[in-house]
Amino acid sequence: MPPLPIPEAAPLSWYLILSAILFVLGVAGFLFRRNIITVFMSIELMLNAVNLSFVSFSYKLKQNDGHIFSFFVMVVAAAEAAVGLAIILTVFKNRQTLEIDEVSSLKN
Amino acid sequence: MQLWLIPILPLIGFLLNGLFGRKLSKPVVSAIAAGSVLLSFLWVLKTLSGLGAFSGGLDSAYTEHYYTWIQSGALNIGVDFAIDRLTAVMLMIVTGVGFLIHVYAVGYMDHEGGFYRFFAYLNLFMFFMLVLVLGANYLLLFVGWEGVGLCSYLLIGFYFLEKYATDAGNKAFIVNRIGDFGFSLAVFLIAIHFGSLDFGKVFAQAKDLPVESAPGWVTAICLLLLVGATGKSAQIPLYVWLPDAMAGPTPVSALIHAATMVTAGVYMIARSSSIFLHSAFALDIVAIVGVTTAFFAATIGLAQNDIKKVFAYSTVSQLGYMFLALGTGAFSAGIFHVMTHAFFKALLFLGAGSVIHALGGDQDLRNMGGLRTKIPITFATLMCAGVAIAGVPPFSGYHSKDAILSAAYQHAPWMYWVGVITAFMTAFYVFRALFLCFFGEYRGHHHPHESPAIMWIPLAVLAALSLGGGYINIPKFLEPMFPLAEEGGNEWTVYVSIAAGVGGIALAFLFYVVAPSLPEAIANAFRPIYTLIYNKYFVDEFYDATVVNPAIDGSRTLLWRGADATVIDGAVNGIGKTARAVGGVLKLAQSGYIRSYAAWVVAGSIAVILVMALWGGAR
Amino acid sequence: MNFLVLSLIKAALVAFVLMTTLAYLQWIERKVIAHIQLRVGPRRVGPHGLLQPLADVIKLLTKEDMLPSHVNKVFYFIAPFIAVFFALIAISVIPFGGDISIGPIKTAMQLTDLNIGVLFILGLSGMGVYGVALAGWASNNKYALLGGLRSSAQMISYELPMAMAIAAPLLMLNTLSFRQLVDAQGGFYFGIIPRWTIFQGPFPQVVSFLLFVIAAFAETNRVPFDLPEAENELVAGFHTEYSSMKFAAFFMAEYANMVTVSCVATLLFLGGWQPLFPAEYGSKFIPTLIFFFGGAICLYHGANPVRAFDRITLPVAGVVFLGIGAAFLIPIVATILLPLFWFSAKVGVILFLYIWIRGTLPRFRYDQLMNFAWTFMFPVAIANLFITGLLVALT
Amino acid sequence: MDAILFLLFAAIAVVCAINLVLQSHPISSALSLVGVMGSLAVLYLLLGGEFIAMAQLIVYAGAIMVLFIFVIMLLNAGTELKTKRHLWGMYAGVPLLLALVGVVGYIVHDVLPASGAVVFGSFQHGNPEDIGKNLFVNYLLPFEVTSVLILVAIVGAIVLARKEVD
Repeated sequence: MPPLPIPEAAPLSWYLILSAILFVLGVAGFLFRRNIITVFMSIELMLNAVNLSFVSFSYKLKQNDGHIFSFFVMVVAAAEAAVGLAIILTVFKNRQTLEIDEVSSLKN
Repeated sequence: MQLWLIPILPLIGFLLNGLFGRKLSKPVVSAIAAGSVLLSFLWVLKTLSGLGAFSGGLDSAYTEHYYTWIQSGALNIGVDFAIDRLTAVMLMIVTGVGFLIHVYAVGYMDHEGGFYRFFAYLNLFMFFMLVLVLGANYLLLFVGWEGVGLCSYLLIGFYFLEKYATDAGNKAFIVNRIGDFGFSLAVFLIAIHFGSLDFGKVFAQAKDLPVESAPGWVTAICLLLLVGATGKSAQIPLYVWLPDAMAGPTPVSALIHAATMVTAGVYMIARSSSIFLHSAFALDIVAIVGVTTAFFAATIGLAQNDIKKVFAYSTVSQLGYMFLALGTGAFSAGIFHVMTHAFFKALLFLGAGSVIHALGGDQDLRNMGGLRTKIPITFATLMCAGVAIAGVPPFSGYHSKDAILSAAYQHAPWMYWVGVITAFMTAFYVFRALFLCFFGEYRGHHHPHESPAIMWIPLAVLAALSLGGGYINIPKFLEPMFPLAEEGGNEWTVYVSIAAGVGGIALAFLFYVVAPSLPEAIANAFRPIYTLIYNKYFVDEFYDATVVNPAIDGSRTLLWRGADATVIDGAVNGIGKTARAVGGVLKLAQSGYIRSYAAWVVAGSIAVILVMALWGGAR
Repeated sequence: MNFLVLSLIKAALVAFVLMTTLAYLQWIERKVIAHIQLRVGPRRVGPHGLLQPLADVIKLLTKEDMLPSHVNKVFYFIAPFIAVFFALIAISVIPFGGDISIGPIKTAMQLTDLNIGVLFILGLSGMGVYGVALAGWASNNKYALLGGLRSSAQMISYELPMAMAIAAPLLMLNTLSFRQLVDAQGGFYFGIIPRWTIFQGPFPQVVSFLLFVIAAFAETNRVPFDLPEAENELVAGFHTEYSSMKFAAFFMAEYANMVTVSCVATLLFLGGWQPLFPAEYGSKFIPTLIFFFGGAICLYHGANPVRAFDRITLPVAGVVFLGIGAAFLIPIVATILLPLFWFSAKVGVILFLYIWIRGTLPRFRYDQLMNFAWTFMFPVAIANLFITGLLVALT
Repeated sequence: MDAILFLLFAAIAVVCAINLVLQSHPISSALSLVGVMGSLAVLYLLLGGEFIAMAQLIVYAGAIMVLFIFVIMLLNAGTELKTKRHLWGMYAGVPLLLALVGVVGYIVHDVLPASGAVVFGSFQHGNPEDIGKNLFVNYLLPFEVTSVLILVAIVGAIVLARKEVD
């Protein structure tokens, strides 16, 4: 059989497409999962995808600003995780559930 | 020279007492309060001696610049303090008399609540007063001006549980607003026309103005300044707040409403003399205002039964004297009177306070009498004050009042005569009060007792000052700033004024010691006049009817119900209503499920990306 | 020579040494504790129980590997491997000495020199939590779960002071590669005081060294921080449900972590393979002396033995020691061995500290542990970092 | 070589991500997310971002995800029970998302042609030194702001999670 047409080095577009795929998977997780924690993790997944594209672009642009952006994204993600998990804990304490659809008091 | 130390020290006292006073013990509080003022008094002495003010130095102003406050275009206002002879006199009065009154207040307020609050306010007042005096430009002067107004408001309303006190405070504040309005307009005009607010620059330019046929705005500035002065120094037509201000504790009346703050107007006009000198008209107005105020207040003072009210009206009339002096161009005489008046009027109030203290808070002359044996020290000191204010030679009041009257005579004889009559009435009602208080037999019930030493020692000091203070030759001291008026040479004016004073005392003695029944008879004989005077010419009622009530009703109906309730609230509520209506429509899209929201977001973003892809936004 | 082959050889070497170390570390621990407690310790298997580790390994390997019911199988299996994997992989960035050249080959005594080695170690130590936490959770047992929770919380908490304590010396040496770190600590003040980080100006890092050691104890779940496996509260903590080789994996992970952390401490604070005092004062004869001394003792005791087999074992050991000592005298060998000696000496000291403390100190209570981390270690670490930064900035 | 590495770890990442979405138990999702992060860290290394890779390991995998797992254990969150109700979402959503991927991929291919191959080691500014310089020179203010943000987050978390003291 002929060898697979794999180039020596992966073009940058692959990285970006990978990040797109991961992002969309994150969206899917956000949309289709009902466990608050999983939803939250899907958000983290999206953030990671975005980080990947940041880093790829900074490779493309030959400057490390993208790295710094993704560093900031990480920091923000950390803060968000702290607060979000605290919120989840409180929600669980008050409602004994992690079902995201149970927590729909915003309605009306 | 560190001028800034002078006001800062009381400020520190204020901060300490205001912040931690609640926890500190009374001795500590009073030590901080009086001590800070004493320190700044000593610092004033050191500064003045350092500047050679006592040895004929300090002919020109000594200025210190701290930092630039406002820098806009040509206008450059800095926070800088200046000290010249006028300032020196005021500094001595404010810090010296202020210190004595602080000491007195320690004893007087001993049984009152809010001890630390009182002294914090008092120190704050000292700070602002010193800023007012030291400020080297109109803006700083204005800062101090407003600050003392604030403190006077706070202290008049010190017994904020009584309604009359708070009302009096509000009255003082509002009436002062009117004056301050004029003052601020004057400041603006000055800034416009002189391009600066620094005293030095302004007066230097003012000197170059043509003396006669000065442009109209000079007169405007002067009149506006006068408005401000009438507000602060309780002149017609804005004097009404001062008598009510007696609602405050007596030391306050002594310090703020007799010795220092109310003379701020005088100081300000004297300070602006080189502007006023270019507007003879404004000077005439000042003189007329002064003399009329003096006369009217004196007449009102004749019939008051509240001892503090009597002295309050006498304060007003004495201030009238000062304005008369200013108006007749004898600025130094005016400042001279400021000083002597500070001595004897402070003494009068403190003595009155001592009497009230002795009677456990009773202020009505009709409940006094025969106290001279019971509180001899107070009696003696008050007598000194009386002879001083009555202008009996050789005591202090005589010198200053004589200087004023002679100046008035050279300016316009009728003013002189009115002044003489006023002097007569002054002597009369002051001694009326004193005789009612100390002679005859005791008509009250409370058991009187002499005040503690901490109260009567200041009295004694002030008594000494008001007896001998006349020999501090202020006009001589101020000569480099205000050239002395040439001696009129007609001796008889002096004798007439002396005679007026002595006559007034004698009449009072006749009425209230020898034949106590006479005044009643006379009052009945001239019932309408008596009622008119007794009710202070119904001025308050007049103001209420003409100014106050219309203002209140107008603001209530027009501003509150009309503008605020309908227009503003209507707008706000209307916005709210519309928002709610719109939201009610949008609400239908809100399932409350986070994931549905997210789905919408995703759909939207997909649409955007599609558009970008197909119509080449991305390329 | 080919890079790959070289790396493979080095990897094999390091792996072999490391494994042996782990095994014998445990033997040493048992011995030392025994002597602290006035016991003799293992001495059945082999002379002075020297073959005990071997016996243990055989035992653990041959024991029945039982799988409790109600466990979440996947994670139950994965957990020990995660633990041991991240524990062992850390050694790959640790340098044991400078560059050496054997014949034509010139290489570094290190598997790989990352320019972010320190961060790498930090990351791995962070990942190490998963093993414990998952083990605790997967084995579906409340003791184990508590152990897992405790360990994850404890590790998260102590990673901060640890990172801070590491950051301080990094500020002074300003590099992240272990090799350069050690090079930056070479040389001596006044020709005698070594420029190790704990002695180095502008701010000798004694405080952060102590902080690091304490945090390291907590990271490796050792006494006095061995809450996750507090046997008297939690049976055996997170590895209650584990037996045989999986249990051994956790065991190995723990000891490997100990070794790694000791190496890091040595490299960061104790100047890696830099000698204690300069060579011109004869530092290169120290190992010779030590080994000769040990050999002499062995020979003496062999000469008049207390026990029967001492007549054989001790002379052998003595001869071996003398041989090693002599080896240090050969210049070529010495260049290779001296750094190794100093490095392992320092690491050994820290490991002995571990064991010593285990024999000495009681265990914290859990809340005390957390309070200690957050209210003492963390502020002190921050203060130390701040002062260091200030001084570094000033000088 | 690079391409193989990329494909390997990209595959791992995608598989883990899919696993995240499909797994019914939070712990499994969390671990697969850790897998994604690990492989992303390797990809960062390929892209020459050593520092960011390590930060990814330490911050994301080492701290945040541990926090997640910690909370999951603490709440002992069970598996999600299946309901029919979100099936329509599946039917509607999956094609939509696939369309999204397709569009993005198309755009990317359009915008940057396959020429720009990523060669390991060709990007040299990812080391901590350069990052630090850039971070503390050009991005100082954002850095400070994020530190404040962290502080706020800490306080908020404490306030949210503390026991109600009545």
